[in-house]
Amino acid sequence: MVNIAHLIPVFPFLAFWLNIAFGRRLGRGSAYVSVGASLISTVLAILVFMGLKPGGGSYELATWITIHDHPITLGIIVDSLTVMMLLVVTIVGTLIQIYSIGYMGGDIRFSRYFAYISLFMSSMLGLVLADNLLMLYIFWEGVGLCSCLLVAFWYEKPAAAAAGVKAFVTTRIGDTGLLIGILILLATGHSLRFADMGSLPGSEILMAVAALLIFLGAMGKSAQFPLHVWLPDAMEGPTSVSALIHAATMVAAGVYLVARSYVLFAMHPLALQTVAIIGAISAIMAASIACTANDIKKVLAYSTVSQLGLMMLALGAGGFTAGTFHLMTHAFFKALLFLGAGSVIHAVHTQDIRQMGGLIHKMKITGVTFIIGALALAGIMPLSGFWSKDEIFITLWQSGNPLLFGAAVLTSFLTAFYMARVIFLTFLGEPRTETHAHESPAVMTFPLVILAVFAAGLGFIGSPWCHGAFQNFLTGGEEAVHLNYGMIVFSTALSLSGIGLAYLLIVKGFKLPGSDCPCRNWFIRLVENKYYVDELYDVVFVQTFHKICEAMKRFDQLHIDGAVNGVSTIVAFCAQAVKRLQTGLVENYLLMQAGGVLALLLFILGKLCRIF
Amino acid sequence: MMNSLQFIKPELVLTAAGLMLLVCGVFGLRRKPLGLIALMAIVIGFFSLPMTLDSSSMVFSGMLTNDVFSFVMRALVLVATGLAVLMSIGYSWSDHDDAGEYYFFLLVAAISMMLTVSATNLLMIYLAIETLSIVSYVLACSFKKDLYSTEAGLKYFLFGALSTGIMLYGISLVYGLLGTLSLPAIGLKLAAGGIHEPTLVLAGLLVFAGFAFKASLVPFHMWVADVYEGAPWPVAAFFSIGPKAIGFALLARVFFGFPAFLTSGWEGIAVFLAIATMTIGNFSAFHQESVKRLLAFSSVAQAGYILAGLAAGVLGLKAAFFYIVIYTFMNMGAFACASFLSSERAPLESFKGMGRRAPGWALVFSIFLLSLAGLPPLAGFLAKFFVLVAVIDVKQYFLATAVVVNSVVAFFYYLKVIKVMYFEDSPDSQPIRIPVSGMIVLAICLSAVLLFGFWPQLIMNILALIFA
Amino acid sequence: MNEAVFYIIAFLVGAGALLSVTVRDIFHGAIWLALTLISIAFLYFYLDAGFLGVIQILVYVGGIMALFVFAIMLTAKIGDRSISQVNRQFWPGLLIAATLFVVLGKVVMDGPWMRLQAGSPVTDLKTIGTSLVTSYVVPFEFISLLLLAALVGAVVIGKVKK
Amino acid sequence: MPYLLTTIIFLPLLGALVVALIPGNCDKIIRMTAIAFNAAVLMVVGVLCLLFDRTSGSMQFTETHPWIPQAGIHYTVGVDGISLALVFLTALLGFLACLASNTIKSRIKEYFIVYQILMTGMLGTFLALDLVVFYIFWETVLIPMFFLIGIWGGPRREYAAWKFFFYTLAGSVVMLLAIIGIYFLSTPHTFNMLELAYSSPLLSRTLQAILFLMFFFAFAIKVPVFPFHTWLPDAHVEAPTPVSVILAGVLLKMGTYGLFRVCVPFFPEAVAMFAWSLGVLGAVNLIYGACAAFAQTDFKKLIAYSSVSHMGFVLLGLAAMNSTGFNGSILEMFNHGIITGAMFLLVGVVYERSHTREFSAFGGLASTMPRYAFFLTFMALASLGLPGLSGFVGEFLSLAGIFITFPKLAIISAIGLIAVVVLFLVMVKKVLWGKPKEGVVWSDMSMGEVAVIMPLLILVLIVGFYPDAILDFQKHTVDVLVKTL
Amino acid sequence: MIPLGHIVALSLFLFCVGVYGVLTQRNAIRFLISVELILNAANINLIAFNKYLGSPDGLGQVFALFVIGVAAAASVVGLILVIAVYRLRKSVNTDDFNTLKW
Repeated sequence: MVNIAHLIPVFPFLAFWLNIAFGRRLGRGSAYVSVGASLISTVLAILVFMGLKPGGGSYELATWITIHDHPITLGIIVDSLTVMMLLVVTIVGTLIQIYSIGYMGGDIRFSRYFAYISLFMSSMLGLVLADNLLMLYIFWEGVGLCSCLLVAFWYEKPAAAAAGVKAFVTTRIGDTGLLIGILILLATGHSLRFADMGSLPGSEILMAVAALLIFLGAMGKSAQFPLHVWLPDAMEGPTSVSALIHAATMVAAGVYLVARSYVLFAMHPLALQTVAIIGAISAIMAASIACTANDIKKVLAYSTVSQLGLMMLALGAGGFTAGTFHLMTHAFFKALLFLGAGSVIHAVHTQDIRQMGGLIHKMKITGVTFIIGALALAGIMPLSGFWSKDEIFITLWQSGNPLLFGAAVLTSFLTAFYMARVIFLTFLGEPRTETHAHESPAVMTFPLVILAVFAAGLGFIGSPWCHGAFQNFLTGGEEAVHLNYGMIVFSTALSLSGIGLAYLLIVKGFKLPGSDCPCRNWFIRLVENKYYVDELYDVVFVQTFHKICEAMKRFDQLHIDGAVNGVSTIVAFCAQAVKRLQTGLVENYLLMQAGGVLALLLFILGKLCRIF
Repeated sequence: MMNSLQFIKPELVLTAAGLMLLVCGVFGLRRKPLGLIALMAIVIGFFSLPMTLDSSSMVFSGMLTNDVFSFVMRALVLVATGLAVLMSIGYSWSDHDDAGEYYFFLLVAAISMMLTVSATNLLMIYLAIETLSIVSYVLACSFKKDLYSTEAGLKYFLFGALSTGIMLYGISLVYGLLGTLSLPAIGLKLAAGGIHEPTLVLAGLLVFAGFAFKASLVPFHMWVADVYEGAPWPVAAFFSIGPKAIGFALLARVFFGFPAFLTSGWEGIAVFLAIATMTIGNFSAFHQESVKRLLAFSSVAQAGYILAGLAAGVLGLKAAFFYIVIYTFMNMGAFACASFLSSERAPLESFKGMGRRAPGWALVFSIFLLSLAGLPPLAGFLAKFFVLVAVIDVKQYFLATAVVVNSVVAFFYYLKVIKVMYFEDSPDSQPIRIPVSGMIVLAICLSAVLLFGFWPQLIMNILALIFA
Repeated sequence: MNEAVFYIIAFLVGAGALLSVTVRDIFHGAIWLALTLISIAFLYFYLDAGFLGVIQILVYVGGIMALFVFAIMLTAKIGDRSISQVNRQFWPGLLIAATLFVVLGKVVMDGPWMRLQAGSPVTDLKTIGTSLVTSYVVPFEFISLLLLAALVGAVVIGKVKK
Repeated sequence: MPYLLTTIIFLPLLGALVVALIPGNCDKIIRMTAIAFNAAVLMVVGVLCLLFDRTSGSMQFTETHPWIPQAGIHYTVGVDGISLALVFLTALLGFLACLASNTIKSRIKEYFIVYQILMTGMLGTFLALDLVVFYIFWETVLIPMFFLIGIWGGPRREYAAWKFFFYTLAGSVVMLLAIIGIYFLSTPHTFNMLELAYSSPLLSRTLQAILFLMFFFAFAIKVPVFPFHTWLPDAHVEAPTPVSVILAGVLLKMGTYGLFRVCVPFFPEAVAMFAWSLGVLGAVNLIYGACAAFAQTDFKKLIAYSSVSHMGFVLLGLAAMNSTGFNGSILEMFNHGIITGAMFLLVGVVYERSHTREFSAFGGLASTMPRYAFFLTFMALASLGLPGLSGFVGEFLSLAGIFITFPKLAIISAIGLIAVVVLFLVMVKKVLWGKPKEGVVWSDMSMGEVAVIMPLLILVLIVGFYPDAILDFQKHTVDVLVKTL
Repeated sequence: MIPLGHIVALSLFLFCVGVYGVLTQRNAIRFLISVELILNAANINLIAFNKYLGSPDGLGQVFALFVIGVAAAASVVGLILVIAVYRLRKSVNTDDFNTLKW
């Protein structure tokens, strides 16, 4: 059954073309096309999962192209990591598409939306299935494109359009690294297959550089510092898109890439360390920003950056299973959170949490599921987030690097704090503004419920109670996972203290940071302004680029074209001068003639005299 | 003697026709029949040319020679004159009588040119050139009540008189040095050696200057533009092909080719003059607002390319000859087109919108201009190409560069005319009618330009004969 | 004796030529030209070319000079002597002529003619006559065409239609 | 199939003659005739592709007829993998641009005559195997182009036409000198390109270098290579839409084709000597073109400069001096022809409606012209090298090739590629996104316009997904070429 | 006999005076006078060479004869042209004839 894996991306791809070509005629039907395709993919993914043999395998469909006399094949890899990702993508994707039927219900470009989503699904599934870097790169760009198109889906808003461009360009910068990494591997090892990554013939340093460059690609996609700036802006897109692409799947592709080429990283400590450090910085930085953000989607976006950082941190510290486990659980609860947020926005038509409050009374299902998701994110036992985070803590603790562990702890604490803050401000307390909020339709709440179930329960497959079924599935090993009570207590206490701090600050009247807090100081202002990274980039890169371009345009017109026109001017001038020789006076002509004879005479005699 | 008379049969035909024209003119025959008589004479002369081939190689005790070169050049001269006559028949003469005399002069010019190319004696050459010149002065002055035409005639005369004077002085020195004026004898004397070289060079240079005047090489070209502009179109067209071809034929025969007169040392001067001629010709044409002047300077520049061929060995001689043949047709075509499409002064504006007013003729004109510019696959390109091949073969890279740079510059003004014809609209949209004889001229020239462009063998085979 | 005759003639030729192109009055110039041409005729006599000398006097002095005088009378206003007869390029013209003289002179003087004092047989009239109808019959016939063309040309340009 | 190539070359010329014989006021008949002839050419080229032996790397369908044997000039034509792709491209774009010529409203007869002559010139250039014949066809292109830009062009058409003409002419006369030079340097003297490919590599390094530079100058102008590129924006912008398509799609390829047909086989040592410089020029082209394009406010000018940028890849692939790079380079030529051709068609679509090309006049077209938005976005993505579309394959192969030879250049170019991405995304943003302008009611693309661009879109997809569709044809030729290095 | 060189020097002088006259004189008739000087210079040469070098067919004299004839013809045409121009412009000064230029 494994050999049907390549069919998984095909159906969404067909759905894309159907919707693009006949979107207007299909009308609302296009949603069913996409959801249907997605469902088929889900079923196929499950079939593949069922038929998966231990250790997995790969097969080749065709040779795509030959580079340096080595064929790059259209290969499919099917192993546990792939299958995990397949399931996450198809299930979350299907649910979100169902949700979108309600969420995007009134949009004029309804079918176009589903077309893009289908294309995204197809690319994402292809990315997961690719057995070599080049194939992965192709789909990698595909998902990037869909991300861009969907972020800019409401392109009438200038902010959305700009965000779309920013998303694509920023990730593209990372992708350039990936591209160069691929070039290095091609030039030295002649193989891009993940299976061969452990045995590439290149020199140590070159391979480390290649690994780092690949990681650069992952950084762009997973919005890791310093390439994280696009993700918050990407929230301009529809919330369902944020849920699918910018929370659950695409942004996790970076983590997936690192996990997929983990052999390469594992061989080079430098690469692994870099992954960990970047992850740690991103995690803390994004978490701190999330604490001060007031836009519910922005909070979630920064939270995503932070959690992705955490995964990177885990991977970098050697926690292959920890990172991927968190990837999986995060996909579900973060999708849930976004969808919940979408439901809220749908109801109150604002994204500012300061204008919300007490929504749980009006939107019971949304509220409850959102809180489940938030708690899972905050890491409250026994929700899924707890288990994966716990795994990360253990890994970091075992890696013996106190700084990295400290970073994870701090992130975790901040996570609990800002999620609690969101819940207190949004769902609890009293409404701060007049709203006519109401519960969303069933087509939207149904996915919420399903996702909430996953968010709550999925952690168990990786818990000691299941004997670490997930870990063993992933690594193919038979190790049992033991309960580490100390860590459980520690992390629970950590989360609770974060929630407690939020309670103190918000419910008990301490002024929250971000409103008119008297205790504002430079640090809070720094955080509030997202560490001025955007401003810095604007000055250093964007404006410089504009200036360079303008300068080149001017150079082109003034100097290069000036030189060309200058030549013609010179010729024209000379021509004018020569023309003036023809004075019209015959005596001048005669003078020229006689002078010419004389000159020729002197010339030829001079030549002769040298002979004599 | 009969043999010799047989040789000058075409000339005799033309002479008889010329005298007849004078008489008929006096008796008031109209312009058109007169032209037809002249044309007929030329046609008869042309077809009697092959008969002259049977003659021995030297006729009139060595005054004239009967070689392939002279045969072909005589044919070319007849074709050129014939085209000019045809063009004159179709030309709309205003304020001009004396048609009989006009055609008489053309025929005399043809006779003198034919004698020039077959002459092997400097005395004969001098006489023939002088005759050609005198007739040319009168032809240039055809409109004797016209400010331009008379000025052209006088300028031509003043310039020509000095030139022939200088040439004559040179010939006299040659005589003093070598004691003979017969080219074969000169060749023998030179081969024997022992001649005071500076004097020889001096004498040669003075003769060269006289030939260069006919070939309109810089700095002996100053008359060209003024004379062409002042002279009637058919006369200007005739000047641009006939006497010029003669100039080159003489240069080739006396200085660069055949029975060698001062064979060595002329390449340096030729290279220098070629560069100067094409450059000054092109640059002067660059800004011209009158198409007639533009074509005049263009013909100067073309002379530069031909001279470049002469400067480049045997291969170059072939190329130059090829060029002259092609040039005769394409330049004649261009002049004819311009004359029929526009007025006597032919300002550039008068060609506006010609692409719509007379699409066919505008196209033909464009083809001639582009051929002059050297655009493949027209004949003009091949001509330039062969010249370039020859020049590069003798490793005159600077000259080669000058040729190509000049041909780029030249494209500008040729295209300028085409541009005006096609890009700009004219207020006047009246279609233009071209007389039948004009059409014949254009048809001949066009077919030659296309035929020689696609099938250059025609000339190549003749070349093989000449240089056998 | 012989030499002295030559130098006298040479002086006359040179001075006449110089004067003919330098005197202000064009009419006087023509007179000086006539003197020069006559002197040249004497030079021809001196060089044993009597026939040529006669022709020179007949054609030049008798024919061409008359033409000149007519032309001058027809065109020049006698009173405009005040206008300079020299154009704006006097100095360059003089320079070129002088340089030409120096250069040509140098070359010719270095040449083979300087010492040549030959006494070859005199060309008599019979030789000329024979040559004209044998070796040079083509030029001889051809020059008639030339003269005819020149004549017709002169008539065509000169005649004024009423 | 004797005379197959000759048929291809001269069929358009026959078309020109036929069009010339039709009375000038029968617009419709003239149009249909021209289209029919172009379709016929396309069909014959299709037959050629079918008959072409893909497993061979040598010249096929060669024909030789003596033309001027005295001067060693023979009419010799032939096709191999490198030229086949370009011939197909020419025939295809020629046909499509002919279809798109319904925007030409004035002087239709002259237009199609000139257009057909242009086709002959281009096809002949790609098929000629004798340097003189090659040169003749090369030059034949100039005058038709001069007319097409100068008569049917935009407001600054005259300037653009002049500039195009003289720039190219200046290059080609230098080439003429080099052609004659190589004739005399070869033993035996010959103009035959196949024979020269054997004899000229034996020349000394210095001679090779000189001749190479002379040829390169001509080709560099046509490509165009920085700093000889300034004719291109003017010419492209002023030319009418179908002509821009031909100009960008085919004419630029003449330069790069020349590099592959002449420079590489004739002067392998010189190419190796200058490989680094070529690579640097390629990188400069790539980045400079993209940056200069980015600063443009004129839609068409932007596309024009982006062509400069794309041609940088072709140079990079060439500088790689290995089969990967060559394959990439040649494929990039093909791709660029298709993509940029389509781009110019798309610019033409809005120009037809708005009669302006300033970005400030556009915006929000995605709302009012969804079909247009799809095509423009698609082609922009293909242009910026989105994997899965054809542009990527060529660029990637070029980069992979140059990476082996000059890794630094490859890295710089890869980074420069970001500028290309920014360029096209911002273009899409400016034109398609944002609020629709007040009072702008432009109809969406008509079915006719879609039909013209559709084949290009399909080709972009085919090549993107299955690059061997094109690579198969050229692979063996490239291998042969690489072996001679 | 005097050396041939002296005669040639005389002709040379005549030639240069002619050239000088041609170049510097503004009167067209004076131009013709100067041209006559040049032609006569050549004639002196021809006759002197004929005398000193000796030629069996008297080429020098024959040539000189032709030159005199040609000179006459040329003068006629030249003077007529001057008169034709004079009729239209009332001037024989060459610096007035610049209708045709550039």
